Amino acid sequence: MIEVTSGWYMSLAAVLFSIGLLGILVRRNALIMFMCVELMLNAVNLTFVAAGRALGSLEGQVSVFFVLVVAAAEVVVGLAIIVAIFRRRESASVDELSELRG
Amino acid sequence: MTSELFVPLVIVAPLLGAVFLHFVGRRIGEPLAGWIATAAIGTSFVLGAVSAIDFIRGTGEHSQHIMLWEWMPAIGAAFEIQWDPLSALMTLIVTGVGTLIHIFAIGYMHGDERFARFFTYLNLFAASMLALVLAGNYAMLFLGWELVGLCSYLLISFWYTRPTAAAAGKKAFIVNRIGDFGFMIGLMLVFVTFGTLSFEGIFERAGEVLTTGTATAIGLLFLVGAAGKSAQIPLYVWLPDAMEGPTPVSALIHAATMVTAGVYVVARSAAIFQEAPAAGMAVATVGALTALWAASIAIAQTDIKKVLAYSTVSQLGYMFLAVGLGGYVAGIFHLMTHAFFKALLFLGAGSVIHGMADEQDMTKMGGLRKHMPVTAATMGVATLAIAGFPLLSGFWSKDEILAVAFNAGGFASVLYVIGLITAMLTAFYMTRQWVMVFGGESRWDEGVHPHESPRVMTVPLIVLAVFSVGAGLINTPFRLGLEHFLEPAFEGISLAHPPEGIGMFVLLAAISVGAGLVGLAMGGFIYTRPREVWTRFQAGFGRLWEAWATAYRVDDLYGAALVTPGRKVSEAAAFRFDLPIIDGLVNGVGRFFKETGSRSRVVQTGYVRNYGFAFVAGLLLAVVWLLIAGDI
Amino acid sequence: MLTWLIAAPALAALVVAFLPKDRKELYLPVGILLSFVPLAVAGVVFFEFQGGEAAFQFAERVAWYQPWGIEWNVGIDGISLGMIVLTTILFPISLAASTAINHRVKEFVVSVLFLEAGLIGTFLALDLFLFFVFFEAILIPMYFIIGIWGSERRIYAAVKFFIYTAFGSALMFAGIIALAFLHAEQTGAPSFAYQDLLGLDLGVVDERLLFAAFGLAFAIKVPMFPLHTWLPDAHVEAPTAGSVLLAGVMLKLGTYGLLRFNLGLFPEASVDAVPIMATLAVIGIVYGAVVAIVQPDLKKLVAYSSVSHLGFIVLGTFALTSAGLQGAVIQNVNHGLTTGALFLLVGMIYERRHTKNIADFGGLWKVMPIYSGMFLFAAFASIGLPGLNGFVGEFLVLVGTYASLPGFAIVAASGVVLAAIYMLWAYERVFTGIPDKPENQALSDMSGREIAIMVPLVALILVLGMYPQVLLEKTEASTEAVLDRIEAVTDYEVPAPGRLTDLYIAGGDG
Amino acid sequence: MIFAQVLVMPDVSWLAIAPEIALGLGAAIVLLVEVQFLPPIKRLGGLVAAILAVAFGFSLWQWFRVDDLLSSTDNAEFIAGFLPFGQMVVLDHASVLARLALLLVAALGIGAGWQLFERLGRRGAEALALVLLATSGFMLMASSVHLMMMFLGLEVGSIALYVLAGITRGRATSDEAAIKYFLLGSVASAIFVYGVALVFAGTGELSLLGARSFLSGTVVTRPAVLLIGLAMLVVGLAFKISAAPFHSWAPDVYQGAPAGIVGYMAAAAKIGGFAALIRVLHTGFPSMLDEWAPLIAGIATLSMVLGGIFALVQDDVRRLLAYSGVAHAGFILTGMVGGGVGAPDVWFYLAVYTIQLVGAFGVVSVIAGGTAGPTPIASFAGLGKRQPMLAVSFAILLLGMAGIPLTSGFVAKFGVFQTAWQAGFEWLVVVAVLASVVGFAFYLRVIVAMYMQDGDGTSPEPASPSRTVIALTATATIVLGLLPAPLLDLAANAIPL
Amino acid sequence: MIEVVIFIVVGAAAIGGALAVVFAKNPVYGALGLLGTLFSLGVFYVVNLAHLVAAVQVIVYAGAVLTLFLFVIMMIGVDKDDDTTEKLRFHRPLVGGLAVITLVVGGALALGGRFDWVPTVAGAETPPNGTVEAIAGRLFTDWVLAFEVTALLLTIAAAGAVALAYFKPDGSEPEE
Repeated sequence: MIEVTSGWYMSLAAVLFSIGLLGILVRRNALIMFMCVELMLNAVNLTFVAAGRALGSLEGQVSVFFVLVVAAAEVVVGLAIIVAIFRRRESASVDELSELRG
Repeated sequence: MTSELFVPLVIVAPLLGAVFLHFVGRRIGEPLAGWIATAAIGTSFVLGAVSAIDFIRGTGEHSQHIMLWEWMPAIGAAFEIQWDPLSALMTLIVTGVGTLIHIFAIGYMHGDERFARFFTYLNLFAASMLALVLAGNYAMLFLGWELVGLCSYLLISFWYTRPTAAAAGKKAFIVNRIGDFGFMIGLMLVFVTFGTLSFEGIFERAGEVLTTGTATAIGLLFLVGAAGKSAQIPLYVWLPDAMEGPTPVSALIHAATMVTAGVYVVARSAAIFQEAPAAGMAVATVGALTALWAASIAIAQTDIKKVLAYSTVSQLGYMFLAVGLGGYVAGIFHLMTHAFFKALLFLGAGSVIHGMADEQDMTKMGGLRKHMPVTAATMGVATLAIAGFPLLSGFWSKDEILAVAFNAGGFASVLYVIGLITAMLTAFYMTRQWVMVFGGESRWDEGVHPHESPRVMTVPLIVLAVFSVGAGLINTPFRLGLEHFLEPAFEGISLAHPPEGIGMFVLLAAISVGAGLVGLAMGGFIYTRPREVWTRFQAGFGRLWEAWATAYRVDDLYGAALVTPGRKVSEAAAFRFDLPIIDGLVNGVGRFFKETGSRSRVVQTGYVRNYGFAFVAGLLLAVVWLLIAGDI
Repeated sequence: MLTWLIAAPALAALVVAFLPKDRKELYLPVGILLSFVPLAVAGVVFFEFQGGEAAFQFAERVAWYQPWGIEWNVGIDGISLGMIVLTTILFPISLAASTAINHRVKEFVVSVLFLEAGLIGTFLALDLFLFFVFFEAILIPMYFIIGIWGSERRIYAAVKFFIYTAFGSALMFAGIIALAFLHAEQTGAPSFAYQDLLGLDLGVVDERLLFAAFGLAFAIKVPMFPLHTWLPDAHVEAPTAGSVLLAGVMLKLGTYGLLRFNLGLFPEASVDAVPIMATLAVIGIVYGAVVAIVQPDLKKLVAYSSVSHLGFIVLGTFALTSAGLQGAVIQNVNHGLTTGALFLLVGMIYERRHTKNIADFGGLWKVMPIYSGMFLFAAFASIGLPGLNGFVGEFLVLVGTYASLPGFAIVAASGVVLAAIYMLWAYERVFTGIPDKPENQALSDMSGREIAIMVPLVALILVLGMYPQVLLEKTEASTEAVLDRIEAVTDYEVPAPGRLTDLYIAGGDG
Repeated sequence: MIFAQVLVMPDVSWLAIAPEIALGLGAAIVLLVEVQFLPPIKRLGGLVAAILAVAFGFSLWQWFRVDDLLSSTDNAEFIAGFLPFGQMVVLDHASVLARLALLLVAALGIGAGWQLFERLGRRGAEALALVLLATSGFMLMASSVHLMMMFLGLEVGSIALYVLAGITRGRATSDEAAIKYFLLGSVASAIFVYGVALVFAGTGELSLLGARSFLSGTVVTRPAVLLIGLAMLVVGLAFKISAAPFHSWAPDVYQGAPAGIVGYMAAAAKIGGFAALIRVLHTGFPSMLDEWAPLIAGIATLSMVLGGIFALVQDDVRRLLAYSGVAHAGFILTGMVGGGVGAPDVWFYLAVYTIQLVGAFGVVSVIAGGTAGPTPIASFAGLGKRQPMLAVSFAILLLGMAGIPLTSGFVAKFGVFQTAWQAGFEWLVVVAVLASVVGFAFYLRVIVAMYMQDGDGTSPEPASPSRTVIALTATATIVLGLLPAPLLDLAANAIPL
Repeated sequence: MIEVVIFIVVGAAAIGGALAVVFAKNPVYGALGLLGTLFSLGVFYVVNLAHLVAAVQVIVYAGAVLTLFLFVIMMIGVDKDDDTTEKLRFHRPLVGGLAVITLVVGGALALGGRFDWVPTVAGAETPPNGTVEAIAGRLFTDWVLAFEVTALLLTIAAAGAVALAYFKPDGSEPEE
């Protein structure tokens, strides 16, 4: 009888986190990259919840709220930046923002 | 003790003269500057003579050490005077001949714009030379040794606007330095062997401390130094060039005094050479070979001073032959007589040059005896003296050397034969010179009006001529005055002597006088004839004469073998090695970092995902690292 | 006393820095005047100094930051005494020789005075941390001196000088930390005090590594072959005062450091390192001289000659004999005087002709007799003419070296011959002959000021040449103490000349 | 049932968070005053200065309070004062020192970049408020002993900095800086918080103290999760302190962001990041020193080498300073390989470096005219002649950063090096001393330009707050180089819990 | 058993959604993928007894945050597909390399058997029940400071958004 342990969830979270990272590495649309960050944060949340269950601790779930708040704040600022850029250059591709290098 | 006060003053007097003239000489001008210089060295002579009275009388101590002040106590170096008969004799020669030459120079340098400066240097030289001969340890001796080199440099290149003069001065100093290289190593060896450089500490213990090996090493190293200073094979090449200097300089430094310093050092170090017969034999051999070698070159020279220069080299060879064989008295004796007649010859030559308006080529002279009678006569005396004409000074001293060589037997017999040949050659080239200058018909250039030199020049000539004639009498087989005088200085040294007995003396004297007369006759016979005769005579020697005339091209050889390659090495080191390789490496390191930076800065592409890549790669690395460190 | 000696130039620099802007003509005179203060203090120290004592005198020790064990720890002994005197003498002279500096005079004077404070501090510091502070800090003013007031390639030279020497000292810094750490391990508290560190028991490996770390720093500073290439560049580009101070004092930090720290702190490793150090020193002597011969630039020639002369100092140091050490100590001073004099003279001709190229000159003797005489004097001092100071040092070094390393001494002695070659050849080309170049014909001879600058140097060259006891009697106890310690700590035996005979003769028959 | 649950309030220590409160309230006041009264920016500046002063006063009070607490015998009082709020934050010397440093940096940073705030017009108030908020965030980060608390502090600080980076909207480079900083920063935050989650999974604790006691009481047989989590925490913080290879944002952001604020951004993030890093490693995982010390050493090496080499070839002073910041991160990390014993040295280094950094960017800001203009090295040419005081100050600051003796930078370097040596990382010290030589090379380039090259450019006169800040920081660099003892003594107390 | 099924089905959805985020050329599809993932995670939260978290996940994340995303996407323009060709020559292979290393490390950990997700600790037998009361009990006691700090965060977000994105109606800068 296979039982789903919290390890399963955490493994899934790890996969999701990795996918998120992969997205950062291969995409150049700021919005998509930002969504990938959200993906990573969600993976973290899943880890928190699953670990909390396995450990019998509520702290994991509480932490999720804070991650959520942070994510929300980031979204606000991040989207503001993206909007500000878009208003000037009509593109969300960060590749066009590569004057600073070397 | 008067000598304790006087002897230091012997050095101080000319030094003061030099300092005084250095600062005010230009202002007091000609001829006062010259007279002041003369007074300074004359004072030295008087002081020296007074102090030496005890030695002459044979009373009092025979060796005195006068400590002035410490110099480098760690190696036993101090300003310290050793006053014994040997140094006294040298002092008297230096100051005596020096005084005469000073007087002569007042006339000779007449009109030179740096008249006072010339006497500054001369006085400085006198002081240095006196420091050399009066030194009580090798360090101070070396001080004098080098300072006379400096003065030689200054005086040779006195007419510095002549490139040849400047080059000659430099050459003299550098060649001397090469000799000093050996001398210095010798001194180091002396120091490690004895723990001091003081004569007192060395000579007293030489017998017990030295092994033959060490003594030989020291002796040979001293020979190198002496060969440099006294212009022996292979380091004699500077002396002929040194004739670029004013003639009084040639007389004083490059004939009478400085160049004999090598002989003096060997004599002074007799206690060391005593332990090293091989080194002594090396000295003698070098001397004999040099004597012959230089004499052969002298035969074919046409420059009046070059003849005398090679002659000096040759005569110094005699002295080396003597001291090398242990005939210190003979060597010093010849040193003294040579000082007189060679100084006289140079001064005479100077007088001729002066009278001929700076002409030095003998082929353009001739018949000067009518115009310059005093010069001709005095030079004639000197020529006879050096040729070993019986009863003149050169006869006694040269014969003693040859006799010593003969008496030493063995290999020295070969040296004796060489000396004999040299004696013949000497007579030949000196006669040749006298005849070419004063005899025969005049061959002057247009517009030359020879005239006798002023009194201030001729008087020293006459005085020197007197000594050239008579000085030999102080040490004859019949009355060994000099030997007795010097004996205290060579205490514990077994001196080499001529064979005993009047019969032997007469026999040997006859042989050498015969050799001399042959040379004299040949020279007189050929060079009184018209020019074509000489040419035919010279042509008879074919290439050999050519070799002699060009001094065997030794200068060219040295140039090709040492100077040019040396310069090439230096250039290679500087421009092929130092700049591109060593410095290149340094700059290369700097460039490497910059290059690395410039090349790798493209990594920073400006693309976020690219940064993310570095980020994630670093993360992975950190994770793996920790996992490995945590031993998972 | 010593604190004031260090502080005096620094305070002087501040005074000059706060001089009003509109009194530009005052900067240099005030600087020169104030630079006599340290000279006076140094004079007092010199005459009060007790010759027979090996211990540090006038010592002062105040904690700087206790937990790290760093201290304000200064003192003077025979080894540093000469350097202090040399330093304080050369500074007024180089300032006085800087009238040609015509822009940013204030900054120049301030830099020079700070440099003096740093140099004095370096020679007096007995706390290794403090020593390093000064050792490194002096790079800054010198860097500015070369970089701002130098000639065309000054920036290249300044940066090279800075980076090269800083690189050298980097590892020494690590070494200093290591020493303090070892002290903490062995006694419980870290200490950088030279006096304390002498008592450390270093393992063989540590000691060798530390020797190497310190040695590298000093070898670059000296500079020893093959680490010398910054020197010609720095010298050629630096203004006169810079060259004088660089050659006169700064290079001595290297030799001083080797003697004080490498020999003092790492005796065992020093004894082991003798072959390497002596070899490099001898190579430096010969190589520097050989390269100097063909240098087309007068300053470069003198610079390479410094490489050669400093080789003697290093050789004397690592000869590990009394004569060698004494020679090294006094040669430190001597070289500062002679090379200082030479650089001053080259500077004077450069001010007149704006070239240092030997080929541009010729026949100067005719037009500038006093100058030529001075140059000749300095050149002969540099060649090592007995009676002048250069000889005393080199001869002591050579004789001392022969006692322990005869082969090295023999090769080194050839440097004396080569010195004559490069100096006299250069002299011949510059001064003798007829002044055939029109721009050389109208040159003015030395002015009164210039003569006044040279006179003290000339006098000292003579005094030290004729009566080096002035200095030697004060240094002897200290150099002996170094040797005594080496003998006490290692199985090395200082050779006593006079006892040994045949050891020094290859194939001797004894 | 629902209401039967009794909520036990945690220990509350107002003093422990008084500076943060002051700043938070202050930020709110600034924003409200701005909206309500539209005062001239100078007034707001005064207000901000007052707020910072109040916070500074609280922090000083805290410092002495900590001494009292440490000497107190009452355990309950001690816990209540020392670890208030459910043991989420700690009131120890380390946290107070961080506060003091941050407040100082904030004050100096605002002063140095004052021109920028003036030019921002009405948005200047927002910028000021954001500086205050960011400061409070980093303060919390430095004082937290709870990973989620630390994460929150980190985010408060970071998000404020993202905004500040993009606050001059006119320039493309500013946008670019903001978006790059934001994206990479978010990724770093995500990685950090994933690390928190993994540590939570691995130990069951979010509190660092809890984690420590867990690790000391339990033998973790399979600590892989914990180790990965720790690595992620380190990486997340390494990003903040711009250690290689997590540094790539720094040059772009430093160059693109408005010059007036970069100094503060860089300095505050470094202080916060290092404070947190010490906290995590020393408070949370001292037992795993053997595992993480080599990792830190590796990052330090990479930072010093890469930072140095890249800085060598930069043409823009801001990029140069950014890469040098990377190298400095490496140097500071060098002081951490020995664990908590190195904390005083790290603190000292941080303090002097951030002061220098703010001062240096003050100069850059003057040259760049306060905003995001380019600042090539060439624009500094001849500065020594044009503005001698500015040039001297900048030279001192640069030399201080280079670590030339007689500047504070040297003492700081010495401190971290000797700590590392004592910790047995001799090789790291050797690498570090060599890397500092490379450092000389690039700092000298700027000095060369200022003093040894002639420039015809003109540069504006610095505003008086900038001038004061630049002079102060330069003076501090010298004074702390000569008399480092007071600050060192202060830092010596600051070994975190 | 039912949990296994849920895990597999919902987990597949989550991963699918995530992959859509990464690889969808059109941002809208990406956003929808993210939505799928978020919902899936909500399901997992429920399974893990985190009821409040699940609710908040759906309401805040899926509801608010994602809406905001979609809004911005719309504003920027839906019709544009992203250009996904890679300009950097070595980038993709390098990223692939990283992926491979990650897989290898992960695989080694998973298969090596020397890996525990969580240690055994006391009290783990009773999984926590994430009710509103329970969560609130934590939030308002020990976490109260953190809770307050979120206020700072939101202030920053508000102030920041205004500072960055507020333009006058005519699109010009407020003032510069």
